[in-house]
Amino acid sequence: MDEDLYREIILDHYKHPSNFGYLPEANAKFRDSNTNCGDTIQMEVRVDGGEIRDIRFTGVGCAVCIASASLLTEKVKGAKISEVMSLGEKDVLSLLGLSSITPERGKCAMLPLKVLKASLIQFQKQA
Amino acid sequence: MDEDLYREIILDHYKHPSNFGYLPEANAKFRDSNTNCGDTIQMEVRVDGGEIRDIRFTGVGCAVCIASASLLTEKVKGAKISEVMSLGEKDVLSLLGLSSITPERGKCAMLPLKVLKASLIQFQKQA
Amino acid sequence: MLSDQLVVERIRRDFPIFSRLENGKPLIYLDSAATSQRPIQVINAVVEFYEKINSNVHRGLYTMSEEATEAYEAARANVSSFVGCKPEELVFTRNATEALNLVAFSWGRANIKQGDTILITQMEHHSNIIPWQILSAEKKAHLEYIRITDDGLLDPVSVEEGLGKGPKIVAITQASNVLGTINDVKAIAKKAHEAGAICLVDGAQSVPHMPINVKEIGCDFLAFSGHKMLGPMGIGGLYGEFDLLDSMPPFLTGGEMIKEVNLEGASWNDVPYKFEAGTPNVEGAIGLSAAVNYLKGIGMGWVRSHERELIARALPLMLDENGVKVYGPTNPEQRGGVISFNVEGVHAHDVAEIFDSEGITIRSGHHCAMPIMNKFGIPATARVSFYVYNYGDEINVLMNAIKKVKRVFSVG
Amino acid sequence: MLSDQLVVERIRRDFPIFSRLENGKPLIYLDSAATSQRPIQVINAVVEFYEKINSNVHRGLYTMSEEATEAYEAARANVSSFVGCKPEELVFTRNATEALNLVAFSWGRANIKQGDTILITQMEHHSNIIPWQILSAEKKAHLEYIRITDDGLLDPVSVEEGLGKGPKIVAITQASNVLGTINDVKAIAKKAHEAGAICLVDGAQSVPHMPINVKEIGCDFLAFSGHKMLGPMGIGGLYGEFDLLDSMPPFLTGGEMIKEVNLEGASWNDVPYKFEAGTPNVEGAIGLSAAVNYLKGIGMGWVRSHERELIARALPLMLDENGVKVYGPTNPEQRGGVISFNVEGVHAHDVAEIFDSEGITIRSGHHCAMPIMNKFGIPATARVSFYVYNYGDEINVLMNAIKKVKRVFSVG
Ligand SMILES: Cc1ncc(COP(=O)(O)O)c(C=O)c1O
Ligand SMILES: Cc1ncc(COP(=O)(O)O)c(C=O)c1O
Repeated sequence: MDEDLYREIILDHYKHPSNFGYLPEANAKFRDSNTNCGDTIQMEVRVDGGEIRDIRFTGVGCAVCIASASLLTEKVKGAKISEVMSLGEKDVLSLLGLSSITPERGKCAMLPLKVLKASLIQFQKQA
Repeated sequence: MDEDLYREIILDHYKHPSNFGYLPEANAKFRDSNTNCGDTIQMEVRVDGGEIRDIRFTGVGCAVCIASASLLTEKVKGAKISEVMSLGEKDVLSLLGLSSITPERGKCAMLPLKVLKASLIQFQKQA
Repeated sequence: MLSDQLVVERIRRDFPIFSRLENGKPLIYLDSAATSQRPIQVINAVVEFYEKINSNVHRGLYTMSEEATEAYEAARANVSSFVGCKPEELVFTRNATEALNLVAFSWGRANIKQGDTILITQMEHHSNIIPWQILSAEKKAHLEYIRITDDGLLDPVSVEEGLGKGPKIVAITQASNVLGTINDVKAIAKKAHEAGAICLVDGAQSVPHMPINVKEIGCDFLAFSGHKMLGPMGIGGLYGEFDLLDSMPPFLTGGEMIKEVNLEGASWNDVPYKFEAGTPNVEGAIGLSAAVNYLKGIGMGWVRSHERELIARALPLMLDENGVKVYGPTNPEQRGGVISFNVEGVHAHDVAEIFDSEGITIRSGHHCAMPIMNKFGIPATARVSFYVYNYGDEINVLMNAIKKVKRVFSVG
Repeated sequence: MLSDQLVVERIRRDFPIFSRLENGKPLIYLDSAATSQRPIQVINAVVEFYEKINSNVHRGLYTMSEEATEAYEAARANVSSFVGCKPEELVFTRNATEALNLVAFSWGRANIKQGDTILITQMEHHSNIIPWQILSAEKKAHLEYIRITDDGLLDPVSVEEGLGKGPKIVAITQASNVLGTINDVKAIAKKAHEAGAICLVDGAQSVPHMPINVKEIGCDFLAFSGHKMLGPMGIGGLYGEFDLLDSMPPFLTGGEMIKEVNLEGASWNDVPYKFEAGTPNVEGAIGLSAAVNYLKGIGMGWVRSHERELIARALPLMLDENGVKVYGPTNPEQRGGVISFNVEGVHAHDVAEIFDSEGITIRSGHHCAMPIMNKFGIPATARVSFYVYNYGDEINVLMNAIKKVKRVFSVG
């Protein structure tokens, strides 16, 4: 076990995730799962003028996945779509306070960003 | 190599097989091949009153297969169907003057008897 | 008689993997339901094949190839006797999944017609679900599921309902890889036949763990995997009743499985070769045969009772542990050596990860059995599974690891 | 630079099999086209997997399983780079036969309609014939064959005729396992595309013996077997162009290849996992990757030129030998390391058996290529095939064995 995975910040955000729930006024929405592991994340986003006005998520997942979603939604609120699109694994790890992660666990950590980006891409296509 | 396989008797019958050819008055006939090895034997038999009146064979095969067919047809001419049905691997090997044979080569040696029996079974079903 | 502990110690010496550390701790391998470890006897059998008689089988007229062919066919005879069938009734496949697909493609496409019913259960592994979903979609047939009860048993009412629909085939696992449930496949096969159906048994989780005889069960097909029974990966088996196999069209086609080919068409080789297209995994078959010898040596009766004892010890502890939810039957007699559980408020991934920090390897996820997850309304479970090399003391480490999970997440 | 002889001597030291005697004589292994031998590096890679990281791949959240997953995916990356494609474009199969069947079942059933044409050649192995015969019978499509000339080359007129029929797919071997013929698959792939067809290359006899790059060839699929290229049995590969693979329905179904399953249906995993149902042959993939490393170490350029030299030496001797008929092109440039022949008046079996008495292992029979046998009006041929561990002196023993055949049968 990477003991880092169970540091305070991750456990806190796992137990008390920020922005957990639905967003009725969302105009961008996406849901995806990690094959074979049962993690599912849905992102609901309100985009106005190319900016993320509000964001909420629902889903089930391990501590890393849920903490990642919680921290990510905190970070992107108010950000430009282009800024979100430029986020990568490094950014997610630094949000989580981790320096590295195993490939299998990496998929858990990255799922929320993957879903968020997919929702924005779909939004832009429809616009 | 089993040097026995290339003794005089086998080579002789391979080069000058007895009863090689077609039998226009045949009333029992069967053809089969050894999977994967290209040996094919066809037996044509004239059965009268439960006895093998005449027999001929055609086909291609290795020395053991052709010699076996040649010696077998010599042996069964005039025999009762029931006698042919009771022949087995031992009988074929003793015709060939062999005390044992490898499984792969055994298939070559046994093909003529197998085909002969099949022709007789078919004949009896039709009768 | 040796005590169980001594037998296990002797067994463990045959498994090189146990000299490895997991996270700096002695390896406690509790993931045999996913894949088992290999004893040195199996490894040596494979290496010996490579070094002494490696060559392609059938058609070889030289000594070495005849030796390889004999070894391959001796492996077939040995493995077939292990499940109680004739050598011709055993087709070597890559794994249980391919064996199940073979039946769905070959028997299924020849026999399932529009409107027919295929009966499976809600506790099947995906490998015994999806081939039937695809077949029934293609043929516009009905796929029906026997429901399971809250304690993970087949619902007897649902069994009768399902059979009442006049299925053509009943495809059922003998032991669940999630719930541990052991199904009475002998009774099911009998009822299936009475209802005019054939019966396929998924033996992936039973053949490795208990004495099996297909003629005694009375099933028409049995699928299993070598890698779950101490054998190599890449090899598995399908038992099929001879006349049934003989009547079926081939599945994969190519070298080895034909009698004659011309430009217009081909005629098929005899059973079982008809179903073994291309160069087979000879070394895999030989390794599997060595695994069978190993299991015969210990005795399948011992294997079953050893696992039952481990379960009888672990199950009550886990059931008693606060904040731990255990799935499946509570009676060890009804169970194979598998326990699925969750720690409340903690995702199964996190359980597995924390277990790993204690040197315990377990699986977490849906275990390729999503219908079970849906039935219990959960995304995943953690799963421990026992085999011949596990012993009672490991259960203490396991229970301590559960306590560590609760500590880290401040739950329970 | 080392002389060829020295290189071969060094290579032979890596192959434990050569310490075995065949019929009391040093083993001269001339049957690599059926299956190759394994160097100790491959054997060790498999054993090391068993002993150190053996566990199931994907989904495992413990260290050992992550190591196994990494090793499996590293094997994929290594093997894919060996044939010049991306890792996602490489599906692990049991052998070339399964790879070819995968295309015929998945791509074929989704794309071939009544009246369509499938174009193959008269020199294909059964594994690249029968799947197309079955598909065309099922779909009422036309299966057309490119004819071969008397010296075993594709007839250029027949190539054009075939392409003129507007085939949907051209499936062709890169190197014939009987005639040795090397086909210009790059040119064929180009013509196939111009004619609106996709192009599948059977690389079973080419990938082991010459540098291959699928992007350079421009084919859409390439099938090959590990056991013919120093790797284990039970593992092979299918290269498929990414978008094509992505657009295809799955073939075998079950564990590992799905995203979600409920009682009604399932959604598929990403390429290449969509095509790898059930527990894969992890140790096989790792062994194949070790074989690829071994071949990279010698250099595929060297392999090709080594075999060309052996052929350039053996072919004229055999062509000159009285009573011996050799099949296939007479120019070594147009040939892989395979020579099929017959001794007049002697069945190929007997040739093989007498060769064996000299310690030489060769294959005899139809080599799973009956259409070639029919074309030449023969039931069988004897076949010698060379690989990295063969050397020039063995050709002398070979020629003496031919003389012995003639002596025993008093022919020639
Ligand atoms: C040209 C060719 N294609 C396909 C195959 C089939 O290979 P495998 O038996 O490994 O599936 C062979 C092997 O004999 C071959 O020579
Ligand atoms: C009940 C059951 N059936 C089938 C399978 C599939 O086995 P394999 O992946 O070896 O094909 C498994 C393995 O997880 C299983 O547990």
